[in-house]
Amino acid sequence: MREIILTVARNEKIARGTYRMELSGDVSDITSPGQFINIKLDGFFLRRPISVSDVDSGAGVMTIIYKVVGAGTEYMATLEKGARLDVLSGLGNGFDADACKTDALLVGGGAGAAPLYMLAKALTARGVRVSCALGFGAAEEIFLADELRALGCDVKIATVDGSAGVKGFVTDAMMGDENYLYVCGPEPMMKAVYKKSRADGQFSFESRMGCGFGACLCCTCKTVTGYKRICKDGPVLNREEILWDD
Amino acid sequence: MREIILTVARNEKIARGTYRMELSGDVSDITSPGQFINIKLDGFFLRRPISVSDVDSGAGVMTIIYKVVGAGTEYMATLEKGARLDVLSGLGNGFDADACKTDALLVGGGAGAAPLYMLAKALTARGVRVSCALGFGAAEEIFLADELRALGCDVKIATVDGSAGVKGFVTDAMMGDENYLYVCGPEPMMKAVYKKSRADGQFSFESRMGCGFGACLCCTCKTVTGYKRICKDGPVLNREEILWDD
Amino acid sequence: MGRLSVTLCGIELDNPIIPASGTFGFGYEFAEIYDINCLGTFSFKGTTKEPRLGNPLPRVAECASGMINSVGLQNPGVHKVISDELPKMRECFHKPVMANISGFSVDEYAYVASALDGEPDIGWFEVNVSCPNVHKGGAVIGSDACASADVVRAVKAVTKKPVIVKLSPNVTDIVSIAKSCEDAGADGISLINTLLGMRIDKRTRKPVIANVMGGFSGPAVFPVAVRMVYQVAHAVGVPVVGMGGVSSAEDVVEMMLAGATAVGVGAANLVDPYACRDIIDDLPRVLDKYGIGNINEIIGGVRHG
Amino acid sequence: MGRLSVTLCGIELDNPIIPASGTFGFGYEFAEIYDINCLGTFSFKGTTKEPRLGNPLPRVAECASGMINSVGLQNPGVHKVISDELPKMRECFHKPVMANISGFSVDEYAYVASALDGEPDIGWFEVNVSCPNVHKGGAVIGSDACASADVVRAVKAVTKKPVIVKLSPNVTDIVSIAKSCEDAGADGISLINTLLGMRIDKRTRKPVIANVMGGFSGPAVFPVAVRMVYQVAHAVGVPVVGMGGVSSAEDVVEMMLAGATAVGVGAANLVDPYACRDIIDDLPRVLDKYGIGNINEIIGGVRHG
Repeated sequence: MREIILTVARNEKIARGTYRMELSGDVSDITSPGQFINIKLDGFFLRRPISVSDVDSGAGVMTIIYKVVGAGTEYMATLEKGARLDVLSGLGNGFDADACKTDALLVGGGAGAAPLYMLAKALTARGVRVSCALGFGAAEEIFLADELRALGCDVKIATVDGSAGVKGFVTDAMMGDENYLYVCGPEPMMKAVYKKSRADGQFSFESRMGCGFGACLCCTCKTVTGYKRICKDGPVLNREEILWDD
Repeated sequence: MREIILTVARNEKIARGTYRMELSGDVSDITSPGQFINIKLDGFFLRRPISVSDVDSGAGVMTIIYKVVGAGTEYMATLEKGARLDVLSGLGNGFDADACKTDALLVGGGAGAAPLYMLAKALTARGVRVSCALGFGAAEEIFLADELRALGCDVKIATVDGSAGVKGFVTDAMMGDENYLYVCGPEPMMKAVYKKSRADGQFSFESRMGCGFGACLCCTCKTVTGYKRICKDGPVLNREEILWDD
Repeated sequence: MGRLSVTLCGIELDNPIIPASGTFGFGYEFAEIYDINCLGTFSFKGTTKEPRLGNPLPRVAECASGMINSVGLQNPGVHKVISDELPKMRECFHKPVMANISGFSVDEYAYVASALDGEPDIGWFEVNVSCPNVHKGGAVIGSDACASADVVRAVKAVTKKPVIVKLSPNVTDIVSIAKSCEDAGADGISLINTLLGMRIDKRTRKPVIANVMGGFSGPAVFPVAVRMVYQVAHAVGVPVVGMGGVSSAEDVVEMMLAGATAVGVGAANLVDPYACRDIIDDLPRVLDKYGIGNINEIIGGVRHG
Repeated sequence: MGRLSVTLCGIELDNPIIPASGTFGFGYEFAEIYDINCLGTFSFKGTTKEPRLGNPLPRVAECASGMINSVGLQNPGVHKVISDELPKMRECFHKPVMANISGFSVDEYAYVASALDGEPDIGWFEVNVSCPNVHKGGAVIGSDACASADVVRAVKAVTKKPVIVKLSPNVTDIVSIAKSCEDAGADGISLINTLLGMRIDKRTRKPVIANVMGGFSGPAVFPVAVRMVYQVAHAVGVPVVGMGGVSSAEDVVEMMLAGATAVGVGAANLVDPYACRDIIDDLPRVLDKYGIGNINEIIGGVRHG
């Protein structure tokens, strides 16, 4: 973890309620896909944790994708190019891309899909064949599908209202022949994926966080191996560690 | 009173701890010298009341002079050209320049001297002969003296440490032959002026204010004619209204 | 009844917005800048039997997301309020107004209520048992359940108008005080009055407020207010006027979900004189945003589990 | 003794800065980013007899200038603290630490204090009678003067180390509770713990905090904290650890003027992990700014009149 200043290079709406922000500066603390940054926003007390969608080390740019869900993200959507943000960077463990040797299915739900792009880049670079199943509420909410296809991924879409791809949840876009899963999205969606597929894999959890770096214990969850802090010991847990509340 | 947006055109240090800020926009609500504006500052709850030192209606610029005395004014000193400020404009009654027919002595203490510039302009424009007595802590704190001289005023200075002008308080720079007084500064200084001179005149009071427009009664003072709100019924009181606490 | 109208103790309000006592005078200052008949009602400046100059200056201090005031119930006394203030108010406000009254004994409360009872402009009494700035001997009446109930009974005995009791948040058990007031006949509960706070000027090393401590309000106290409104609204059967740090239509929705039938707006008026008008204007948009048809749907609408 | 050093219950601190319990774990998370030996001391994560998972999620809510938490004293229990946490702490922190302990009965407090008493790292006990997130039946021990005093006596009976009692601000009369603890033998008082607050999610209409209400802290509560520290420090003879919303060296000066001998920093650590280090670094500049030679000059230095 490190506190750094990043500058907004771009901030644009890419789908209904969904924004992509490019931040320039020192991106060296982001070493794995699935890590996140925690952003201080003027007029808000708690930082906002947002996962990193891509990093360009050469250009010194990181990309985040966020959904407007409250006053903090509403404010973020108004930030203009040049705005300077106080950020804690390099938070969380991130996905272990090396754990998958051959075929990977990346499953994303809504804004949760954001880190899958950086993950897909890491996997394809290692020659892993990557398929994606993305779930959205409606066609207007779809993002990242084209970018993932451009990486050579096979991308299947599910929408709740059927306005694009398969009608239904993201599990309806899964084939059932998965070899290894990388999953990211709201907990109910991840639980459905977990139940549908017996494949091994990694799940990235969302949570309301206090500090984002393991101090406050506001995002504790119970796992097979004891209590874990989603912000520090996660957000990514291996399938075998997960204990769903019932 | 009106809520308007003004833009910082200039913000510079003019003496020790003392800043001049030029604000561009609609200045039409300032109709008398001695009126003030109440400025909303990011990160502060209460507005900051600052008296207007000059208005250029043609250019649409008003000038304020403020002393850094706490976190709010520390923040103001950091504002850069182009910053937009939410301002309640046209507050307070202001000085009645018409009340003085011939010779006026303008007495200012510290940052309290600020509104005397606009007043001197109004008086000299009407052909009133204007003298000024300004008190400061030290030579490095002096401001406005040259500008007042440029208007044709006779300016006498007192400094507490004797580093410029008469050594002592502003009352030591008064001749005792005053015809009509306009006084602006901290209350102890104004009280000393009141006691030193029997001349008729007007005194502009400073106070910590809540709202600045007469609603909260945080800046009430007792006068001969009843309780007055410094922000709304003042800040200028006529000599005969004043009741000093003893 | 419109989409925003609510009923408070039998009197319909066009909307739930009520500028809080002490931040709105007798209305005419604000009537200079907007038509205050857009308000649900307002609670006028706290009125006592005798005229009061209030506390020494300074009476105000800045805080993070809030302010401390220590006005000390400055007012011209009930008879001047009737002779001087209400006629001026009447010229600009044409709805039932809420009469905020205070006293230093049970008899004084009854005296003031009795004196004002004949005024047709007055729709409700708001009985302030909780001003933090006028205590004698350290405690306010409103921190004691029995003393609060005594005041309620005394006021109820002299008026047929609805009596709303304004409670202090500086207590261990707000619910027992609210229930005690309800049992004594209160027609409604308003809360929260200000938290007791203090700031010190680091240059002079003196308290910023001349009276040392004062009443802390503003957005900073909103979470405490929501909590107490929730606790009280779930414990009493009479309507609750929720206040404390409300400064937006979003806050109004949250306060009503917690259990408020109407919502007071205090400190916000002092930093943004148009606050109440703007909140009322913004309410339909915010109701749409949250899928709320009629504002009455959300009163006490917080969900559990 | 340096310019910043103070003495708390007979133990010298290099400076008055004490990260508050529950915001600093057992120190080692922060030791990854700075040398925590710069601190005066810190108060470690509230420890109970049995392990506790704590409250359901969400446990945190945003507020204006503050936050609500409802962790619910998650901790591995005193024996695991001794076997697992203190050894890790010892590797990065080499000063006496403050042991924050909680219980659900007088016996539990005594049990935890007794278990920890043999640990040489521990300089002080901080007895938390005021956690708002674990109450059974609605009231915390710390809202009752007698119950608080009983806990103090029980802990004093099992340890010779100084015992500081951490008080709740959610009470009518903080002074009587502080005095009662002093009479029972407390060597110091720390305050304030969090205010009880609540937020509601307007989209889901559910409380943001799963446990409905939680502990409200951050700069928003600073004026309440200054007031209570002032009241208590002027009423008791033992030292006071002042906390509640402190987030800058300026705040430290104000809290000490109010009467604090040392100053806790809580929520600030969570939004700025370097907060305590930066406050300590900035203190000499701020002392210069206000013409303060040695920090001990300002303890309780607020002037009157």
